[in-house]
Amino acid sequence: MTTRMLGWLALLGLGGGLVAGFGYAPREVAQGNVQRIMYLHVPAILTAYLAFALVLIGSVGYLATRQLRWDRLAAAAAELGVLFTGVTIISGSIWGRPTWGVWWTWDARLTSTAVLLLVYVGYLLLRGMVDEPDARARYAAVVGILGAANIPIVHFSVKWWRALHQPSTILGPEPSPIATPIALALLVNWVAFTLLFAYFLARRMAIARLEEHA
Amino acid sequence: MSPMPDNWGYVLAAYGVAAVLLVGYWRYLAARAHELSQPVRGGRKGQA
Amino acid sequence: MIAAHGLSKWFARTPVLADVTLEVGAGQCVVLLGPNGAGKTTLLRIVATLARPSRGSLTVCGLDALKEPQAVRPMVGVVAHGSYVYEELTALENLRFWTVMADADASRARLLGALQRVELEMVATERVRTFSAGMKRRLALARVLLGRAKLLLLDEPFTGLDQRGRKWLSEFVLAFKAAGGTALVATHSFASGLAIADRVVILHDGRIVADRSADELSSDTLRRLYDGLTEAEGSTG
Amino acid sequence: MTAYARRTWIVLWKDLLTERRSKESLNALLFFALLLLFLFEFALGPDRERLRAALPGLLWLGFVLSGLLGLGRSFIVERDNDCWDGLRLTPGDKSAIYLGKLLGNCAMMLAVEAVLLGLFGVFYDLALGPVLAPLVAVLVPGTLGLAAVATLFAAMTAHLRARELLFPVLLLPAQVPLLLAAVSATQAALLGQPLSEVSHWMKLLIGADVVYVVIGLLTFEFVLDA
Repeated sequence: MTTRMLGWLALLGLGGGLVAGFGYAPREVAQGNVQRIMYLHVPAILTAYLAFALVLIGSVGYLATRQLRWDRLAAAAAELGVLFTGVTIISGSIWGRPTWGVWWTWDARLTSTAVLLLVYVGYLLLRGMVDEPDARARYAAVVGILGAANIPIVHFSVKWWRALHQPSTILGPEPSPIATPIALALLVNWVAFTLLFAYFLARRMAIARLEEHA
Repeated sequence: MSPMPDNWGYVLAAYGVAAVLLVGYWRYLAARAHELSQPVRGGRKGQA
Repeated sequence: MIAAHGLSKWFARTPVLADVTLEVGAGQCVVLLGPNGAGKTTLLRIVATLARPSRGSLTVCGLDALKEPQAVRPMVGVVAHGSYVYEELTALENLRFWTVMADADASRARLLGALQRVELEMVATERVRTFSAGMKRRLALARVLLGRAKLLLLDEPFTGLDQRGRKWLSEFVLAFKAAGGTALVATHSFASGLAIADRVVILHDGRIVADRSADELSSDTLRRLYDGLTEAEGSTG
Repeated sequence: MTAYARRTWIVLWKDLLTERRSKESLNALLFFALLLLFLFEFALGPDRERLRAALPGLLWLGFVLSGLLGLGRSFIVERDNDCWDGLRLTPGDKSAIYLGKLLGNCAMMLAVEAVLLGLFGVFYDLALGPVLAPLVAVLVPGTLGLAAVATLFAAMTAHLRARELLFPVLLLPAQVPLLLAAVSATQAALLGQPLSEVSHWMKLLIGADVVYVVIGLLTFEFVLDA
C-alpha cells in the first residue's frame, strides 16, 4: 500500500531530520542550542503554506468541476494547515521565551501566522456546521479562496503595522546568512515534513471518502 | 553578541509539544479510519 | 416538456428520491400525490433547478437542466410554500422587483394587468404584510404570468384556500394549460388535484408507485388506490 | 441602462425601501452605536486624553461591531417566504444581486458611521470639520472592504444553525488587515496629517477592496445557487 510506504518514508525522514538537526548541525554561535527549534519551526510553517495553497487549489477545483474529491483535498489540507500552523506558533512561542524573554510578542511573523490560524479555524468551523455535502463544499470553497487571497494582504498589513510601532524585531527581516550545515539540516527537515504532510493528506482524504459513502 | 545559555529545556519542550500534536493527529486519523472500516450496525431507516 | 430519468436524491445519508423516472408532455397537467415526506417537494425542486439530484438525468423544455439550469429558468414558473414575496413591499412593488430581475417589461400598465388577472388590482398598493396566504399565492401567480414561463410548478397550491379560492386556482391552471402551458402540481388534496389533472402520479417513500391517466380515475377509485399503495408499505416503514 | 445595472439597482431599491419601512436594522444599530460610546467611556475611564489617543481604534471597533450586527442580518429578509429561491431562479448574472446588496450594506454602514462619528465629536469635543474630507476618504474604502466580505459571508451563513456565532468567527480574522489599515489611516486623518503620509495604508485599503469585491462578484453565484 503506497500510503503506508509514505508513512514509513516520512518517519524515516523525521528520524533523519532529528539526526541532522541535533547531530550534524553545529551549535549556532549567537543563539546557542535554542536555534535548533528552527528545524521544527521553519519546516512547519513551510508545510502550512503548502497546505493553504492546496486549500486554494482544491477550492477552485471544486467550484470549476463540482467533484467532491476536490473538496476532500481542500478540507484535508485545511485541517493539516491548522495543525502545522499550530506547531509553528507553539514552537515559535517557545523559542521566543529564551530569546525575547516573553512567550508571546506581536512580532510581524508570529502575528500574521496567528491571523492565518484564525482564518482557517473559521474555515473548519464552517465545515462543521453545514450538513449538506454540496453546500458545505461550495461555502468552504468560497472561504478557502478568500482566505488564500487574504494571505498577502495580511502579511503586508501586519508588517507595516509592526514597523509603525517598532522599527525592527530582534530577529530582523531575515536571519543573518545561514551557514551551510544549518541550511542542509533545514532542508532535510523540510523534506521530512513534506513527506509527513503527504502521508497525513492521503490518509485524511481516504477517511473523508469513507465518511461520504458510509 | 554574547552567546546565550543552552536552554535545552526549551528545545525539548518545543519538540515535545510538536511530537504530541503530530502523534495525536496520527492517532486521531487511525481511530477514525478504524471506526469507519467497521460494518455499519443497525440499518436505521431514515424518514425525510 | 419534462423528461426525468432515474432521479435519486439523498440528504446526508437519507434517501429522499429513489430512481424516479417521469415524462410530462407539453400541454399536460400532471398531479403528484403522496403523503408528507414522499419526496414531492424534492422532485419539484429538482425540476425547478433549485436542487441537484444525486443521480439521474433531467431534461426540461428540451434542455439539459443539470448542465444548463440558467437556460431552463426563464421557462419555469414556480409557486411553492414560500411565495417569494417581500412583506414590506406592496403588491405592485413586488411584481416590479421580480419582473426587473427577470429582465422583462416592468411598465406599470403591464404589472397592473397581471394583478387584474389574479384579482388583486384593488390591493395593488397595499403592503404584502397584510395579505392572506391565498392572496400571496395569487401574487406569486401574477409574477409567473409576467415571465415567459411555459412550465408551471406548483407545490401544495390548494393549502389554506377556501372553496372559492380552490376553484379559482383550478380555473387558473386550466387557463394556463389552454394557453399552451404545462403544469406539474404537488398536492395532497384529491378532489382539487383530480379536477385539473390529465395524469395522476403517486409518490411514496421517494418512489413512483402509480402513474395513471386521470380519465380512468374517479375520486373514489383514486382514494382506494392511494390508500392501498401508501398504507401497505407504510406499515413496514 | 443594461440589464445588469437594472438588476443591481432594483435589488438596492428593494433593500433600501424595505429598510426604510421596517426600520428594523437601522434603529437598533443607531441605538447600539450610542451604547458602544458609553461602554468605551466606562471601560477606559473619564480621562479624555486617553480616550482621544485610542479614538481611531475605538471608532473602528464601533464600526466593526455594528457591522457584525447589521451586515449579518442583510440576507434574513430573503429567508422569509423563500425569496432566496426566487433569486436563484432569476436569469442572468447573479453577481448583480451581490452588487446591489453590497451597495445597500455600504449605505447602511455609512449612515451608522456618520452618526457614531457625530456622537464621538460631541462627547469628546472633537473638531471634525477640518478633518472631514480626509476622514471620509478613509471611511469609504474601509467600509467598502468590510461590507464586501461581510455581504458574502452573510449570504453564506444566512441559513445556518449557528449564524450569529459563525458570521463573526469567519469575518473578524479576514478583516484584520483592513482594520489595521483603516485605524492607521484614520489616526493620520484625525491628527490632520495629509493622507499622502499614509499612502501605503491607503493603497492597501484600496487594493484589499479590489480583491474582496472581485472575489465577491465571482463567487457569489456559488453561495446563492445549488
